[in-house]
Order: sequence, then structure tokens, then C-alpha cells
Amino acid sequence: MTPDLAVDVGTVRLKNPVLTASGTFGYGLEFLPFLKLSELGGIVTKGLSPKPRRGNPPQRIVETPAGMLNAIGLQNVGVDAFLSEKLPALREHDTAVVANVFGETEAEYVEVCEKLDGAPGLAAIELNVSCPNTEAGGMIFGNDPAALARVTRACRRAARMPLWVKLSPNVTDIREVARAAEAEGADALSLVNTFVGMSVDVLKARPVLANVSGGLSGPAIRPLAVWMTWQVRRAVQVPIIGMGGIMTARDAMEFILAGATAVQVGTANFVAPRAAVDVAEGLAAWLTLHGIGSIRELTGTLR
Amino acid sequence: MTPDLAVDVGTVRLKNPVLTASGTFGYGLEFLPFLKLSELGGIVTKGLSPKPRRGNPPQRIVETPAGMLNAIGLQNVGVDAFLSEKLPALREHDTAVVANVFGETEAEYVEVCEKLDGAPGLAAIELNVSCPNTEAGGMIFGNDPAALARVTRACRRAARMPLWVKLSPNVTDIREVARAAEAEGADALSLVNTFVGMSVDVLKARPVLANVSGGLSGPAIRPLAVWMTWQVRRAVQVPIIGMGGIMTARDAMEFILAGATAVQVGTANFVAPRAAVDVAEGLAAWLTLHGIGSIRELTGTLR
Amino acid sequence: MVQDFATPVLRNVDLGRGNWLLEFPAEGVAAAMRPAQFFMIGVPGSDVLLRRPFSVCGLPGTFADRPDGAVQILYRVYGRGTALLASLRAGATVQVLGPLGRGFTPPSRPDARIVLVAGGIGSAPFPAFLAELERSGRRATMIYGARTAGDLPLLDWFRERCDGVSVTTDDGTLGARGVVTDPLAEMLQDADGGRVHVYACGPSPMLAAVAKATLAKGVACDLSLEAPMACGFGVCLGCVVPTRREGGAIAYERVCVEGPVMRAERLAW
Amino acid sequence: MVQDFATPVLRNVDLGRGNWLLEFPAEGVAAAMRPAQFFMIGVPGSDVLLRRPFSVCGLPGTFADRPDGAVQILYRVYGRGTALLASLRAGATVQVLGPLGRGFTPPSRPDARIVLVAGGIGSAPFPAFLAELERSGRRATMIYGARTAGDLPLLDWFRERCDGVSVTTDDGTLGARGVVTDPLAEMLQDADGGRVHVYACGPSPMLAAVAKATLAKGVACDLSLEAPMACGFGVCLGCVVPTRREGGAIAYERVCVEGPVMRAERLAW
Ligand SMILES: Cc1cc2nc3c(=O)[nH]c(=O)nc-3n(C[C@H](O)[C@H](O)[C@H](O)COP(=O)(O)OP(=O)(O)OC[C@H]3O[C@@H](n4cnc5c(N)ncnc54)[C@H](O)[C@@H]3O)c2cc1C
Ligand SMILES: Cc1cc2nc3c(=O)[nH]c(=O)nc-3n(C[C@H](O)[C@H](O)[C@H](O)COP(=O)(O)OP(=O)(O)OC[C@H]3O[C@@H](n4cnc5c(N)ncnc54)[C@H](O)[C@@H]3O)c2cc1C
Ligand SMILES: Cc1cc2nc3c(=O)[nH]c(=O)nc-3n(C[C@H](O)[C@H](O)[C@H](O)COP(=O)(O)O)c2cc1C
Ligand SMILES: Cc1cc2nc3c(=O)[nH]c(=O)nc-3n(C[C@H](O)[C@H](O)[C@H](O)COP(=O)(O)O)c2cc1C
Ligand code: FES
Ligand code: FES
Repeated sequence: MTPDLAVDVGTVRLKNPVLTASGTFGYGLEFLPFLKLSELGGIVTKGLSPKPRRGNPPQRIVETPAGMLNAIGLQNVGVDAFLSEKLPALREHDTAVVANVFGETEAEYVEVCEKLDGAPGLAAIELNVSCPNTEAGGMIFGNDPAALARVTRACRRAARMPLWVKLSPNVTDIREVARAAEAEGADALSLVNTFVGMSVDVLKARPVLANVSGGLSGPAIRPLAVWMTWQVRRAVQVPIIGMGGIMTARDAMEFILAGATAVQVGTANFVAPRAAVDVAEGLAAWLTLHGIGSIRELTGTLR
Repeated sequence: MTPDLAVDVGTVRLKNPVLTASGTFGYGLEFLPFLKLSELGGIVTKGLSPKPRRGNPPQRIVETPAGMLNAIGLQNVGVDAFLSEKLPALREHDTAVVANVFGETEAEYVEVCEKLDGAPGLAAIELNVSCPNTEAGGMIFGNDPAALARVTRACRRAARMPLWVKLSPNVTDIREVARAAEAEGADALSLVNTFVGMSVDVLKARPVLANVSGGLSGPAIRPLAVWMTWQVRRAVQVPIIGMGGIMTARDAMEFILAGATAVQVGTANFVAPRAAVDVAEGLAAWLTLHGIGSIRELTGTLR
Repeated sequence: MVQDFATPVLRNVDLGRGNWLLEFPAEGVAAAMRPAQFFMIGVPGSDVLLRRPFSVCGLPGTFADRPDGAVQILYRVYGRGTALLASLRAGATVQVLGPLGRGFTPPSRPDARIVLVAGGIGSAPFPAFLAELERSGRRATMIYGARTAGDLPLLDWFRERCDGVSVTTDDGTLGARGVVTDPLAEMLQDADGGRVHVYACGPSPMLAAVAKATLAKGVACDLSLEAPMACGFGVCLGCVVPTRREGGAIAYERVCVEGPVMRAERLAW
Repeated sequence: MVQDFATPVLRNVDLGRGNWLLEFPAEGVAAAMRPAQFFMIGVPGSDVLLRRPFSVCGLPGTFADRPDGAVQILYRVYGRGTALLASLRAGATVQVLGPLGRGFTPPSRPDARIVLVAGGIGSAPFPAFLAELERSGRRATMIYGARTAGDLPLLDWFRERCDGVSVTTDDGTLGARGVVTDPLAEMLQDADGGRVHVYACGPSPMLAAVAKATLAKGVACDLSLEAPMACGFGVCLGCVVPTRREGGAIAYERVCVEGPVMRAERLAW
């Protein structure tokens, strides 16, 4: 008996619970030398903005203990090029395509959501709310429950298709922002985005990254992300997509047991291009080994 | 010329900027087989409470990528035994002794501070405010600027000796709590305490730690701690004692350049009992190599 | 006293089924070390941050023909840290802290009947202990259990040196099908309880069962305990076990300092 | 095409002063690989998370007597990742992704005068390139600079294969005291600019100076660039350099995909 890996993130059925995380998988097509996209539950695109963005000046990345900092600055082709160039090619592949969306104002979020809504071959929209709101003094949308509620509400109105909200972990109590997003109609919550950090070039007495700070990802943050998953699980009803430092199926199991319906693999894609497929296959092997029929029997079973 | 490592944390002069972090150095005496306490700028004791505490049931610790989670539960001998048994022995050693203090209520903090205030051989009191306030529904003192202000004010009244406040990093904006502590008379700010995390035993579908969550320390958190040091540096005037994942002199330099007057070495003491001395010696070697007369010339010089 | 030293791996022998014997020079500390004391061992530059605790298995003289000043640990691949150890070849460097903790002490009664109870890799501290007993002309009986026949490292070595080794396996592939407390119960039945001294090492459930069996008969019993450890020298408070204080109050004591060897009656399991 | 494979280290040769030559089998990819293309190389189980980029230095046939299907990288110990590489012995396993990026292409003009400019370890991609040129009967001149005499790995090898190697060192311990752009400027002065084709690899400030010198003379110049990389295959957007678009707008292009070899005039330094 082949184990049943399918999961339902709200109305979005995934053939397995493993997606690739935004910003770590390009637009998906770059991975064709290494894997079939159909081996994945889904892919999440690089964050899309109304217009193409060139991103931050280099140095943009630096390795840290069991992790990395990035300050890519959301370089992307823009929503129009995504719809005209990338999505048609992705449609050829049997996987769920999720568009990650960001803006510097509420209006920008809405603009991108409206353009994406209902696009053939798109399974869901994921809002990246870890962006500074340029209209509100640069405050991060996702770090304030009220601001998060407003942008979620606006996007909910703009898009009828499944809407996932991706939470920032840089908050005192992630349950507050989770509840705010749920109350405004998010169909699922993705967590977590990167933690703000900084690395210093001690020889030059300068920040390593041109942007000074960057987002920490990778195994280093896994214990923090698992804890937030477990906290949010008990605070909301909507499905959770867990992520943060998943390198192996065992790591993914931590999130699934803690309450994540699906997971995303991010930094691991850089370390090993087949990492996400290996995680999915590892979950299948785990089910077989333990004689469990469906991964859904495990979701949230942590005691 | 031997380089000058001395620093002043407010009125507290340290012979070098390296202290050992609370909870990672016992009461200091356990390290005598490995080092002379006089080789250290100072030591910070395990957190002291009004009465001895037996702490949490095991399993209390677990390794995570480039870090560890701990849920010791603040097991300690109590302030009275510290004053009668530990401090007299520590007094024999030429190093700054800092007493780390915690309570479950404001009154407990005050009680411990009053007992410690002016104790001969004690250089400063450090408030650990990462504790749940049992009178306020378990909310963490240090995660709320108003609660932090109240407990700082009360301890400031209770103790005339130097008062350091050790900040929790589990907040949306650490500058807010930093300013609150400064406004209420903290002489210095120590940052950061551990990040809340969790590890799952996937075979048993149980949290690894009996306490479910624990505090993440070690190299994994260094980029986050350096960023917070840099942020707080520009928000307050009082000296900063930086920590989080310092394993080497190079790591310490990140904090010093970002604005820390002194640093604390924590988890590294477990990995190598002489780690803190090695950091201090490494800083001396660094100054010599670069022909810098005093470490104070480097503090906060990050551009 | 306790030292922190870098030392080369002399040999790392695969004993099969995930059991390994690692040998390294430890001149400075070997002479002062007691059986069931332990080392914290780390591999610099690896992705394993904390050192891992391992009982000393062989001290100078324990195993014939081994170089002077070298010691051995017997270990089983369990997780990341032990898998890393198993990947080391001769010449690799390990960072070693030790000797740590309180080891076994031979019974003070000269006529004591010594019974060693080992569960799987829990046999690790017994070679050095047997060698020490032998030197003072004492003998021991052994009960050695495991899940299956392959999980009994050094069995032949023990058979040569003990007054009989009772083997038990969960699956009956060697010795009696069952657990170590079966032969132990038999032994204790006939024996003069006051003369018997049990030394046990193995997984915690086994130790708890051994403790129960010996306490019921008033038999002296020393357990070598396991616990996850961060420091190994008493400062992290991570390795505690619940113990009973006089008056019955529960305390948490450190396996790395107050143990790893503790008297069965002290534990509040 | 690009493959991700685990492979044993065949040799790891210490060339002195922190320069090393690492050899490993790469049967599946060596044939398709171009000089100045690169590998991402990692060491599983180490505390270095991300792989590090290294140009292919030797392809089959580059170095005499090396086994068929083996390739070499020439590297300098710089930080944690390269120190880790240097600690590997023959038999250790490395994880290799490649071939990656766009390599050198010989000049299309058959009468082109080829000038290689290398700064220190930046000489790494030139052996394979020289071997390829040799096979089509072409020769090259080399300018090879470094801080000091010891930092010129494979200098003798280059001397045997080039029409002259001009050496410069910052401290004058070998060749002319100065930097590579000194002899380059001289060469370009007399030369027919349209015939010269410069290939340069080295630290970014050197590449910028070479770009400036060649652009001023209208000389064709290909630079093999460096940048910190996380993925090496175009998805992290971490390795970008500023380039000039038609119309003058600045864009950020990926060194790992659009490079590492880029035409000097494209860069907006
Ligand atoms: C004093 C002492 C002496 C020891 N002597 C030996 C010996 O001689 N030979 C030998 O093979 N082993 C010995 N052990 C056990 C050995 O230390 C562990 O097997 C080892 O630390 C496991 O490390 P790992 O990295 O392989 O597994 P990890 O990846 O650290 O552990 C995997 C899982 O097991 C849990 N875990 C880790 N260690 C323990 C533990 N000790 N008890 C319960 N759960 C744990 C972890 O929380 C984790 O979930 C001894 C332990 C102690 C305390
Ligand atoms: C396409 C390409 C080909 C290369 N080929 C070779 C080669 O053949 N031989 C060789 O020796 N080296 C080569 N390099 C450089 C090599 O990849 C770096 O020296 C190596 O990644 C350093 O890793 P590390 O872990 O030792 O240093 P790290 O510890 O990663 O770096 C130490 C410091 O240097 C910075 N840093 C790291 N890498 C770079 C970089 N590439 N540029 C600028 N700063 C950096 C880091 O931010 C950090 O502050 C190549 C680089 C690229 C991009
Ligand atoms: C280089 C890089 C770029 C990223 N870009 C985005 C992005 O555009 N939008 C977004 O929502 N998250 C982005 N992320 C965050 C990841 O999607 C993910 O939330 C985070 O990296 C944690 O997962 P990981 O530890 O598995 O990498 C990026 C992460 C990295 C490392
Ligand atoms: C086992 C352990 C126990 C700790 N106990 C305390 C404590 O009692 N009081 C306190 O303020 N901080 C305590 N800390 C936090 C450390 O003092 C320090 O803030 C933190 O570990 C980050 O530094 P590091 O990464 O160098 O360990 C403890 C940390 C560890 C690992
Ligand atoms: S292992 Fe740290 S106190 Fe025992
Ligand atoms: S290294 Fe990732 S895009 Fe170039």
C-alpha cells in the first residue's frame, strides 16, 4: 500500500504536504534539472510586486551558524511578467502553484491580488506581510495586528481565490497576528517568515550586508518556528503551513505533529536542490515504516 | 605594550569586557579546575530567587542546530544561601560578581534586591525579566514595557547598587523595553536572554522537554542578538552588555562594534570550560595585532 | 584532576550492529580515573555543538595489548553525535573532558557477592570495573541483556572474566528469552541479601526495574545513570534526576556530579 | 547537464601558504564542462551549511598523469568553508553540484592575441583554459600578480605553457613590484587593441582596474567574477552584481547564472 500523503489546505488539495518556500525556489522552472515539479505538493513563487523590482545592492547574503541572512530586497519580475511568462510554463506541471505577494502600501497588495485572482493554474495567493509599510513610517505590516487585519481584509475583498497569510515571527505574541488574519478571512496561515538579524564584518567594522539587517533562515530557527506553529495551532481554526529550517522529513514531522497541515522547505533548496522532494519521499517512507495509512492521521497529534 | 581591555559599565569597572552569562557558569566556583576567575571581567550567577527552587522535571535540555533549548526552571540555592555560602568564597577572587535576580511577583524581585544590595563583594545586580508574572496571568515581565518599567522602578528603589536589566528578545520592538528600563533607572542593559523555542520527539509525538518549551541559546541566535544590540545602541544612552552565541573573540567583536561595552559568554562555557577566558585572551590578541591601545576605542564603532 | 584535552583517535573499531570501540591517548587522566566515571567528547568543526557523555570502558590494563596511557570507550550509534563519532578514522582529533562524575566503588565487605547487570551498550563501564576487581582478587557474576543477540558487545570478553554470564534477549535469539530482572530475581531469591552487591548500567526503564527488585530484597545496588547532558561538570543543571531527600521531599540532583553512579534507594522514580 | 553528486576526495595537495589543490572524480560532468565554469562544493555533516563556489581548475587532460574523469580545483584557505576543505583527506566525501555558470569562450578571431590576467588564487580557472587553447593550437600571454611571492600557485606550470608570464607582487618579492595593471597597460599600449582579448580573474578591485584599463583601450575583456553564493544555480538572488542595461539603467544580475564570466563593459561598478 502506498501511503497517502495528500492534504487539504482549506479547499486546496495538495498531493503531498511539501511545498517550497517563497524566495528559495525562484519561479520553479530553475529546478527542472533536478526534479519534477509534480513530485512536490506545491511551489510558492518569489514575492511578486506590482512592478518589477531590482532589489537591494550586494552583499545580499551571508552564512551564519546553521543558517543564513538574506536581504535580497524582493527582487522580482513583477506580477505582469509572472502572469505572462512564468505561470503559463508552470501550468504544464502537475503541482499547486502559489503566488507570494507583497506591497509597500495596502493599494499595492490589492493591485497584485486583483491581477492574480482567478488566474488559470494558480492555486492560492500567499501574502508576505513582513514588509515595511511605506505609508505608515516603515512599520512592518505583519508586526501589528491592526495593520495586518487591514491589509488582509483589503486583499480578501480583492481576491476570491484561496488566500494564505504568511506571518512574521518578529512579534511578542504570534497568536495575536494569527487571530487577526483569521478573523479577516485568511484561508490558511503560513509561518514563519525570517527573523531579523545582522552580521558584522569585524575586520571592516561594517555590517556584512549592504542593507545592514537581513532575514535569518535555516536550521537555526527551527525550534523557534516549531514553537510558533504549536502556539498558533491552539489559537486558530484555519490550516497552518509550517516552515523554518526544514532540511529532512524528520524536521517536517516536527511541524506536522505540532499542527501544520503542510510544510514549506526554504533554505534547504540551496543546500541540496532536491531537498523538498527528499522531504516528501522521506515522509512517505516514514508512513510506510510505521504502518500509518495517511499523513493526515498525524497532523497536530502532539500531546 | 599590553593592550588595555578594561571597560566601565557605568560605575562598574571590569578588567576586561568578558563576563560569563547567568545560568551557564553555576556560582563560578565550579570552574576553578579550568580557569582563574580573575582572568574574567566578571561572572554573573545563576538566577537567584527568595527561596531555593528545585526547578523543572527532566528532560530539561536538548541540542538544536547550532544551539540548545533549556528549561531548567530556575533551579537555584536561593538568595540566602548565595549570600552565606557562595559569595564569601567568590570574594576571594579578583573578578566582578554580578547577581542575577528573578521573581514571580514584583515583591519577590524587591525582596531579593533588598537582600543583595550592598553585599560586600557584589558588583551589580542583574534583573532577569524573562519570567512569567504569576500575579498577571503569567505574562512575561520583560515582554511588556509597562510591566518592565514597574519592576525596574521597584528594584531601583530597593537597591542602590548598580542595577542591570536583562532584556527578553521575544518582543516586537526591543527598543521599547530598552527605553522603559532606562527611563526607570537601569544603569546598564544586558541583552539578550534566550528565545522561546520547542523541539519535538517525532517518534513519541511528544515535546522533548518536559516543560514543552525552552529557551534557545548558542551560535544559532547570534545574528538576532547582534541586531538587537545595534538597535538598542541607538535607542538608549546607558551601557549595553551584549550576548547570544558568543563562542570566540571574533563573535564578541561583533557585539562590541555594534555597541556593547561588555559581553557575556553563555552556552560556550558548556562546550569548552575555558571559553570565556579564551574570548578575553582573543580580544587582547586582536588589539595587539591591530595596534589598538584600548578596547574602548572599538566600542560602537560600527559604521 | 579533570582536564580538557585534544587527542587523536588511535582506533575506532566497528563491533557490528552499530557498536563501536574508540581508543585515544589520555595519559594525563587515565591513572586517576575510576570505572563508570565518564568523558564528555566532542568533534571540533562538526555540526554537533555539545559534547556527548561516554563512560570509560577500558583503562590502562583493562584490555591486553593496548598501548599504555590509552583508554577506550564503547559506544552505540544512537543519534547525530554518535554517528559522527563512528565516522572518525584513526588520526582524527577529538576534544575530551574528564574524568567526570562519581564512578563505581567495590563493596567494602570483602565477602560480598558482586553482580553486574548490563543492558546492551550499558555494559560499557564494566570492563574497567572487572579489571579493577580482578586486580584485588575479586570475581563477579554478570547478567547481560539486550533486545537481540547482536546487541551484546564484548560478550565473549565478559564470559572469560566473570563467574558466569546469564544472557537474556527480548527475542530469545541468545540466552533466555526475557529481561535481565528474570535471572536477577532468581539470584536474589536464594542469596544472602546482605552479601549481594548489584551494579547496573543500561536504559532507564531497566535501571528502574533493577532498583525495584534489589530494594525489595534489601540488596545494595549502584546504578550508573544516563541523562542528556550539556556540560558534564555540574553547571548547566540539565542532567538532573529526581531524588528523595531525607523526609521524603523530592530534589533534582545532577547525574554528572552527584552521579552517574547513584544508590538505587536515592532515586525518586 | 548540471548534476548533484557525492564523490570521494582523490587527493588534497597542500601547495603551501594556504593554497591547495583538491582532486575528485567527476565522470558524469567533466566532459561537458567549460573552463571558468564552477562547482558548488559542500561537506556533509560539517558545521558549514552552504556549499562554496570553486572554479574548475583542471579538466581531464589539463594536468599530465591525472586519472581520467578526475577534475581539480585550486583553492585558498579563506574562511570556515575553505578551512574545512583543507582538512579533508583522500577518501573523504564531498557533495558537488556542477557544472554551473558560463565559462570562458576563446576569441572568435583566429589571430587574436590572448592575455590572461590572474590575481593570486584567481589563477584557478586558467589551467583548464590554457589546455583548451593549446588543443586548438593557440597560445596565451599571462600576467600574474599577488601580494607576495608565495601567493602565486602553479606559477611554474603557467611558465611552461604561456608565451611569457609577467609576474608582479605588491611587495616586490618576485617579479616587478606593483600590480597586474602595470604590465597590462604596457602591453595594451603597443598592441593592436582590436586583436587583443583579455581574460581576467582575481579579487574584485583588481577586476575593476583591469576592466577600466581595457575599456579605455577598446580591448575585449572577459572577467570571471566572485560573489558570495548560497545556491549557485540562480534561485536565491544572493550573488548579484550591478550591470548596465541598454539605456544606462542599472540592473542586478546573477554571477552564478549570467556569470561568473561577464564582459567588462556590462558591469556597472
Ligand atoms: C554518564 C553517561 C555515560 C554514558 N556512557 C555511554 C557509553 O559508554 N556508551 C554509549 O554508547 N552511550 C553512553 N551514554 C549515552 C550517550 O551519551 C548517548 O547515547 C549520546 O549522548 C547520544 O548522542 P547522539 O548525538 O548520538 O544522540 P542525540 O541525537 O543527541 O539524541 C537523539 C535523541 O535521544 C535523546 N537523548 C540523547 N541522549 C540521551 C540520553 N543519554 N538519554 C536519553 N535520551 C537521550 C535526545 O534528546 C534526542 O531526542 C552515556 C550517557 C551518560 C549520561
Ligand atoms: C564562481 C566562483 C568561483 C570561485 N572559484 C574559486 C577558486 O577556484 N578557488 C578559490 O580559492 N576560491 C574561489 N572562489 C571564492 C571562494 O568561493 C571563496 O573563497 C569561499 O567561498 C570562501 O568561503 P569560506 O567559507 O572559506 O569563507 P567565509 O567564511 O564564507 O567567508 C569569510 C568572509 O568572506 C566573505 N566572503 C565569502 N565569500 C566571498 C566572496 N566570494 N567574495 C567576497 N567575500 C566573500 C564572507 O561574507 C565572510 O565575511 C570562487 C568564487 C566564485 C563566486
Ligand atoms: C533568499 C531568501 C529569499 C526569500 N524571499 C522571500 C519572499 O520573497 N517572500 C516571502 O514571503 N518569504 C521569503 N523568504 C522566506 C522563506 O520563504 C521562508 O519563510 C524562510 O526562509 C524560512 O524557511 P527556511 O528556514 O526553510 O528557509 C526568503 C528566504 C530566503 C532565504
Ligand atoms: C542552561 C541555561 C540556563 C540559563 N539560566 C539563566 C538564568 O538563570 N538567568 C538568566 O538571566 N539567564 C539565563 N540563561 C540565559 C543566558 O544567561 C544567556 O542570556 C543566553 O544563554 C544567551 O547567551 P548564549 O547564547 O551565549 O548562551 C540561561 C541559559 C542557559 C543555556
Ligand atoms: S550536564 Fe550540566 S549539570 Fe550535569
Ligand atoms: S548563488 Fe543563488 S542566485 Fe546566484
